[in-house]
Amino acid sequence: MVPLSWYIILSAVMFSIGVFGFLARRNLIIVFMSVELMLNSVNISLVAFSHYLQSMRGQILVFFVITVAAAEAAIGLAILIAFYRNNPTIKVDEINLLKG
Amino acid sequence: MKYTLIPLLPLLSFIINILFGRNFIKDKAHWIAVPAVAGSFILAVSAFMDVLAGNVINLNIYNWIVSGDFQVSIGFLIDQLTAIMLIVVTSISTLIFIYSIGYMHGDGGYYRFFAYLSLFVFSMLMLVMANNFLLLYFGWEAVGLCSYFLIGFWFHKKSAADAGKKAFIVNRFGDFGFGLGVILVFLTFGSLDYAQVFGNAGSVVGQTINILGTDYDLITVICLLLFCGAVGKSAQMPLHVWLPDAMEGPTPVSALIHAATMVTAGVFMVARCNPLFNLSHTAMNTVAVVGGVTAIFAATIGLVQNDIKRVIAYSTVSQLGYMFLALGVGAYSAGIFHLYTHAYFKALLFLGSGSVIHALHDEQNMQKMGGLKKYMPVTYAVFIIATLSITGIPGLAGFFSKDEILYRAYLGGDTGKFLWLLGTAAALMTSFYSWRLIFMTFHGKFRGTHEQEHHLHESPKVITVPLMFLAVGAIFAGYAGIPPLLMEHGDRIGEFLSPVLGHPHGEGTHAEEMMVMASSVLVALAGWFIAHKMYVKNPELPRKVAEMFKPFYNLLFNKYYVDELYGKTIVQPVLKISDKVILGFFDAKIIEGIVNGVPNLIGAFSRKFRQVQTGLLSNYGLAMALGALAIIGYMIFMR
Amino acid sequence: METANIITLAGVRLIIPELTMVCMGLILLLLDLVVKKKGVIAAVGIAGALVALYGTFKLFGIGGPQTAFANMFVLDGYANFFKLIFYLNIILTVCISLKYMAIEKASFGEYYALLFFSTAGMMIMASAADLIILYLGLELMALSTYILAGLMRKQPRSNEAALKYFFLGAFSSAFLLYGISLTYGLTGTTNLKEIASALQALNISGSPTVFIGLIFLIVAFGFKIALVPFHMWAPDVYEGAPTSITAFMSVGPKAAGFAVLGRVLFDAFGSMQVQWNSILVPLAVITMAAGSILALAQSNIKRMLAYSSIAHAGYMLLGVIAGTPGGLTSTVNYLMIYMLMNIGAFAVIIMLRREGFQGENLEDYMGLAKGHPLASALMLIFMFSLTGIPPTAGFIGKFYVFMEAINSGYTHLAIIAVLFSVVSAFFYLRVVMYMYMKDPKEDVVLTTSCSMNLALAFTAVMVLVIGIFPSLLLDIVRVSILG
Amino acid sequence: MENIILNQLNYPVLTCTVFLPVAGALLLLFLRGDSLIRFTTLLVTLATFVISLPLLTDFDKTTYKMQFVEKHEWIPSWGINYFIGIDGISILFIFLTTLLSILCVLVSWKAIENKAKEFHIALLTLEAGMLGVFVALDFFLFYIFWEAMLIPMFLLIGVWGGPQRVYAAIKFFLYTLVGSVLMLVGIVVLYFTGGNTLDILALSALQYPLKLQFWLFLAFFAAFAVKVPMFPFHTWLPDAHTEAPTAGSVILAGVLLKMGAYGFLRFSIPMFPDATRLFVKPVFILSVIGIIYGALVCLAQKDLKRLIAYSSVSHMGFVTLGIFALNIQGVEGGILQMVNHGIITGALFLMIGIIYERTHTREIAAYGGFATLVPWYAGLFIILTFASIGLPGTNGFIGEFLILFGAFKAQKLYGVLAATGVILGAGYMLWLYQKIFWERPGPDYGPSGRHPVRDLGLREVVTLAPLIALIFWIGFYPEVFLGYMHSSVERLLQDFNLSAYAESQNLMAQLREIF
Repeated sequence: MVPLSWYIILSAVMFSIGVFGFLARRNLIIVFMSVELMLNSVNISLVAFSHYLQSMRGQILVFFVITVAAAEAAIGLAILIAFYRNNPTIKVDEINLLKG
Repeated sequence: MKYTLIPLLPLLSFIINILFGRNFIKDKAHWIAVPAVAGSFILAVSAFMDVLAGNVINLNIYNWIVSGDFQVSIGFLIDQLTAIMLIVVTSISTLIFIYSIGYMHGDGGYYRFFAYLSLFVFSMLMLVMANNFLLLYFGWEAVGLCSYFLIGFWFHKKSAADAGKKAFIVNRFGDFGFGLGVILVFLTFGSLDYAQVFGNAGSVVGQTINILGTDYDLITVICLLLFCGAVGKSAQMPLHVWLPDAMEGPTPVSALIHAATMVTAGVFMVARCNPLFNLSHTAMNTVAVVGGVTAIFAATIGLVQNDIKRVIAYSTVSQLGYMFLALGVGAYSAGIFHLYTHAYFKALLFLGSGSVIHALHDEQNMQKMGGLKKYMPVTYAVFIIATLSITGIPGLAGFFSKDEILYRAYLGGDTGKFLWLLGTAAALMTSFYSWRLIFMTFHGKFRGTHEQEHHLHESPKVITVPLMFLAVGAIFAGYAGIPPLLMEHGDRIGEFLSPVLGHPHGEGTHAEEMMVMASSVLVALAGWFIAHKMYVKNPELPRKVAEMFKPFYNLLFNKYYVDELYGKTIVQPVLKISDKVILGFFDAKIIEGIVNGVPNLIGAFSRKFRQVQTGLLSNYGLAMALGALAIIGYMIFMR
Repeated sequence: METANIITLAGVRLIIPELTMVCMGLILLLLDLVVKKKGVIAAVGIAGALVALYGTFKLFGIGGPQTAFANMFVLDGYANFFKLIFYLNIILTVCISLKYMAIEKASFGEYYALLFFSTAGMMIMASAADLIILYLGLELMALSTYILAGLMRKQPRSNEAALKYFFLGAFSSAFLLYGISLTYGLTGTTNLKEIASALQALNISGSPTVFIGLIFLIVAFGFKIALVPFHMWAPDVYEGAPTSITAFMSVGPKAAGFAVLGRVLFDAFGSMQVQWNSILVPLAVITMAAGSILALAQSNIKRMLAYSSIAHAGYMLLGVIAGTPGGLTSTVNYLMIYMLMNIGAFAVIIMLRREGFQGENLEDYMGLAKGHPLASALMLIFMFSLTGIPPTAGFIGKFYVFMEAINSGYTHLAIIAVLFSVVSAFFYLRVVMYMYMKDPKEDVVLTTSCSMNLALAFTAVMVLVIGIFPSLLLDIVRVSILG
Repeated sequence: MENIILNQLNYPVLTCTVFLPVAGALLLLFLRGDSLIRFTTLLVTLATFVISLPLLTDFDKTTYKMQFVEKHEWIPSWGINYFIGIDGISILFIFLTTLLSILCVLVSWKAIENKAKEFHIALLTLEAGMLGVFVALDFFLFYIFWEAMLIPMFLLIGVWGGPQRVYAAIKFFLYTLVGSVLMLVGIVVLYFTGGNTLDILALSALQYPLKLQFWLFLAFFAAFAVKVPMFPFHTWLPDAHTEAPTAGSVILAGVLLKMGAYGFLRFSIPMFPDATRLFVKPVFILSVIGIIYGALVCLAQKDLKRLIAYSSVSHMGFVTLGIFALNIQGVEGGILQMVNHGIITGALFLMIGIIYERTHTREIAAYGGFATLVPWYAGLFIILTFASIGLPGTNGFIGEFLILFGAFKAQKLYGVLAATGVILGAGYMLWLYQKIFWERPGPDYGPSGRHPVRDLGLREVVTLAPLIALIFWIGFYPEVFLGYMHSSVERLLQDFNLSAYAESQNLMAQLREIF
């Protein structure tokens, strides 16, 4: 069977990809997806752990994460739309009204 | 109480005059001042009588400063020395006060003048009556203060203002040493009280003090420090520069402060400390040499000056030199004796010149005088008397005291002989410039403007009467100390002072004494002869002589360029450094630079680093990620 | 057996305050449909908050830490005191919001509801004894604040603030989760106490994976309390968000962040103090430095206060670094005081806001003292309090923190801190300078309301009273945290 | 505690003295109308002065102990008490503060038009702060007053000051703050080493290891040296003095500068005797530099107020010199000189303020011949001039002489060097006097000039009279003030000499122990 370390590595890689996406991509939507990717990488590791530890807590947390992520998505997109109304762009590097 | 009143009366007069003079008393000021000082004269006489009766008064009034083991009181010591000084100070003051009524008549600051003068008398009396060093120092500084006020009395004249300031600051140089001396005295003797200090004087012989690694004889150091004060106050070299300028003050001031009393404070102080000085050969010699050199040095300058008061001023410096010479060779009584006689004839000279200046409406240049004798006979007469007296013509006051000094010097070993030569040479010059003064002023024909000539007149009684009184003094004051040679036990003043000042050591033969006496008389006559030749017989001669020794003449005429020297080496550099270097560079650039630099630097940082905050989401995320990474790296690295 | 007491009345009793707050949120939402006058809503809200406060006090009376829901939820003095801060925070915020939100044309009912939800989140965080609860509370707080930050829909700055806050917040919570998962994986539990014991039992305090988990947690909390370098959202969001929310945010989430930070570091990772201290010390230093220095160059007062709040986070951290219960106490104490003076300062800023006048630039404060001596006097008090000059509460806060830091041997840190507090003094003074030492450009009109005045009076008085009689506060803090 | 005497009066005299001004300030909040405010403030300051008089009369000069002590629990959890009392060292400053405050109100009567209310509130709070510093016997209390004082002073300078006021105010605030916060750290360290107490007397009774003493001394030195100010830390002073309104300058020169030196006496010397021994030389050097440096700068000054400000640097150099001479004469001289400087320089600033109101210039060159225009003014000024020069008969002499005596006793060389300051002092003060009052008056200020100057008015004379009186009183009978300090100073030095630790080892050994 697959050893735990693989899952961990997988989740680590996914998390890193997520981080990279968050930092590198210029499209807000994709940036947001990267965040989701990070969350899911965490979910993987959580599930893996909970399986290997034979404890439910991990999976419970996963459910919560998924739920929260959904809420987050809703709010995030709402904010994004509100933003888009006033200045129609989703390019990360065009959003620097506030700085310094 | 009686003794306390002596200084208190003048102080009272000062307070009243200064507070109410301006609005109420105005030109009635002398109605307060003269009685006050006269009163203290009477009290002084009675004090003198008490001392004569043989009881020395030493009373402490109250503790002035108490700090730990340091204790000093305000108290009076009236012994023979003080008694003499009291008489000199109060008597001359009284006369000069009266004189001033006429001389200062109509001056805007009439009340101020009498106020300051009274304050001076108070201070001077405190100085001579003090029974400890600190109170002496008090009087010392206070008379300096008054001299500052009175020199700068006509303060709207820049020269007067400068002179006043100069006098005070130059004196500060001396007092700097004096003050340290006082401190050292306490640290050595654990007291500042004359009685205790002089009592234990012997106990510290041989002790040394370590200054910057080298050991010096303690007593010598103390004496020299104290002597610094004397040098400043009595205008000895090298601090003599302030006295000639002090002539900016009204003439009565010059007479009272810068001839008769204040400038002799140094002499008084050294005489007062004779128990200390006696213990240090070095100090004594220093005093003697400084005195001798100053005597001749000032006399040479006096030869060529044209300002009538400056001539007398230099003569004063020179005479003070004599006094120190006397002190230096251990003839304290002689020194005090000369102080006492000098007070009269020098005051007389000043007041006389004052009367002249008054007559010529503040003309002081002798080149513009001449032939005054027919206009102001009284002044002329007293001038002659004073000059005879100062030049040491037998029978007048100056003769006795000066002769005593020269004789004592002569007996004082090799240095003594040398000093005697200096003294005699100085005597020659003294006689010369004194007569030169007379001839230029009173003989020949008048060289001033016509309207001056038109107003020429003898001064009023209120001026001439004090002159006459002083003239009497200038003649007879000397009979207090007739040399034994001429009269057994003639030296009454010496005897009188001996309890305080002891007897001068060294005895000479009659022959020697004769020789000294004769020589001094001889040079006096020689001085008259030369002066007469140059200024009466053929008035062209002076210029010729001046031409002949041009550089030397200029050197003398410019007072050896001492003022210029000080200006170049001390005054300017200090001012320049403090302006350009300290204030301009160090304070403004370095210190301020640091104080303002640090904040500016931080501000610059701030402006620079705020650009890190680009406002871009990804950069913010990057910062976080890098931060996390950095911490992880740091932790791994740590282990 | 475990399932038996998961939900008991005893347990429910402990979360009454949280429930109250949530219910209040819902009630306000409904109320908003029927009542148009926002004043009423606010009043009801405040009443609710007071009820919750009362509840907390009752529970406070029980004494001794209590746990519920399988030790996931703990109610101890620590939690209760934080809740006290949160109540005051929300009440004051509501007080200063009323007129302001109207001016901003963003006076929606949900504004108040969201304030309550967010506060409920904070309260849950404060009581969380389990990483799961912690996460939920944190998200509840965060999600509501995202919206609040962006509530001024019409204003680009507000939008951008919300956007940035949201994205970075999500980013950070991902870190949090990753940290949680690692910890969970290594210790096999999410309960803080059990984590501690597991670290002991398995003796893995040294393992790098645990570090990384811990570090990720610290990163996430650091984000909430705006530690450098996780602070970058703060200036932008503070500047863009509605001022009342800025006030709310500058205290609430920060306090909650500290609550969980303290809880996690002390309860769970107490055995790794050496390690997490060696992380926090440099963080504290750069936080104080960046906060104090960057604030110097700001011309927008909200932004300036944002940086100042970053700097203050640095000072507060000293207490945690001290690593003793006393240290934690000093931090909590500081938070309470900071809440008072900071909201006070923002209240004054809000007063300057009026139709067509932002009143956010320092220049707008020129010569304020001429026209409005009282307002400027209050601002003066708050500014000096933020600087930490006695006799204001700010000094007490700083003093206590430095005291604890020095007590645990961090004297050098204290010296750095005081020096930076001097630097920070400069920009606080600048506000005073503008108010008192410059001449007014145009006369400023202040928009006041009685609720606003109440809030100002309360904060100002408290700042002074605590400054002069610190015991009033200290005793409460110490009793609640040191027991 | 055996070394305190609980308040021997039947009412809390110190508390009243300290907090009456605060009450007054609060009262002012509710008053309208400038003249009413002025009168109230005057009354309050007068009342404070009167209340503080029993301190002088009922003070027991025979004991070194703290007197009029009040001690109440304040912050029990930190073991901090409301603990106040005075001894022979602090009592004089109470007197000085209460007196000068009255004069400050008087001198501001006409000078302050705008924001009069705020001004007087600031003035009163400032007075309270200063009084508090001198009575506090608990470090926490002390520090609170010490810092709280900065706020009103900052406002006084910044709001009612001259053209450069903002710069000066912020400089003053930050500069002093840097020093104070370092002291704060020191205080906290003391708190823990002293067994969780900030009771100054208790802390003074303890012995600390040399290393600790060394660093603590430095921490406190930072605060005190800036306040004094000692030589390299002085540049806030000229700006603050020059820009502050007259009242501000008077308070600054009169009281604020004294706090540094007071701190040395109250804390540094008794608590860190061994470190003090180490620092005597450096402090001496700095003091002497300060004396001469300040004087030289004065010689080059063009600005009236700046000149007096720099002269303060010089005079305070004397004070620190005396204090660190660590013998009775030096210390007593130092304390007395602080009072003197407060009186003289305070009065000088009053004078400058008075003349500034007439001429509106501080340019020395713009003056001249004023002795003829304003004779009474000139008369008072000359008194102050000679007092600050240290002429015998004025208070300046007593202080300076004792200090020089002490310094000479302790370290001959420095005594001599410091004495040169006396010469320079005469130099710049007389130069100043000549430039302002002597020679011919300029056209502007004459009776027919553009703005003719009038002589002192009654209010101004009343303002100055007490100071002038004190100058001579102390000058001729210093015991009135010295008497208070004898036993306290003796005790201070006794305790200091008891800690003979440092004597035993040579410098290198100590340094090795420190680093």
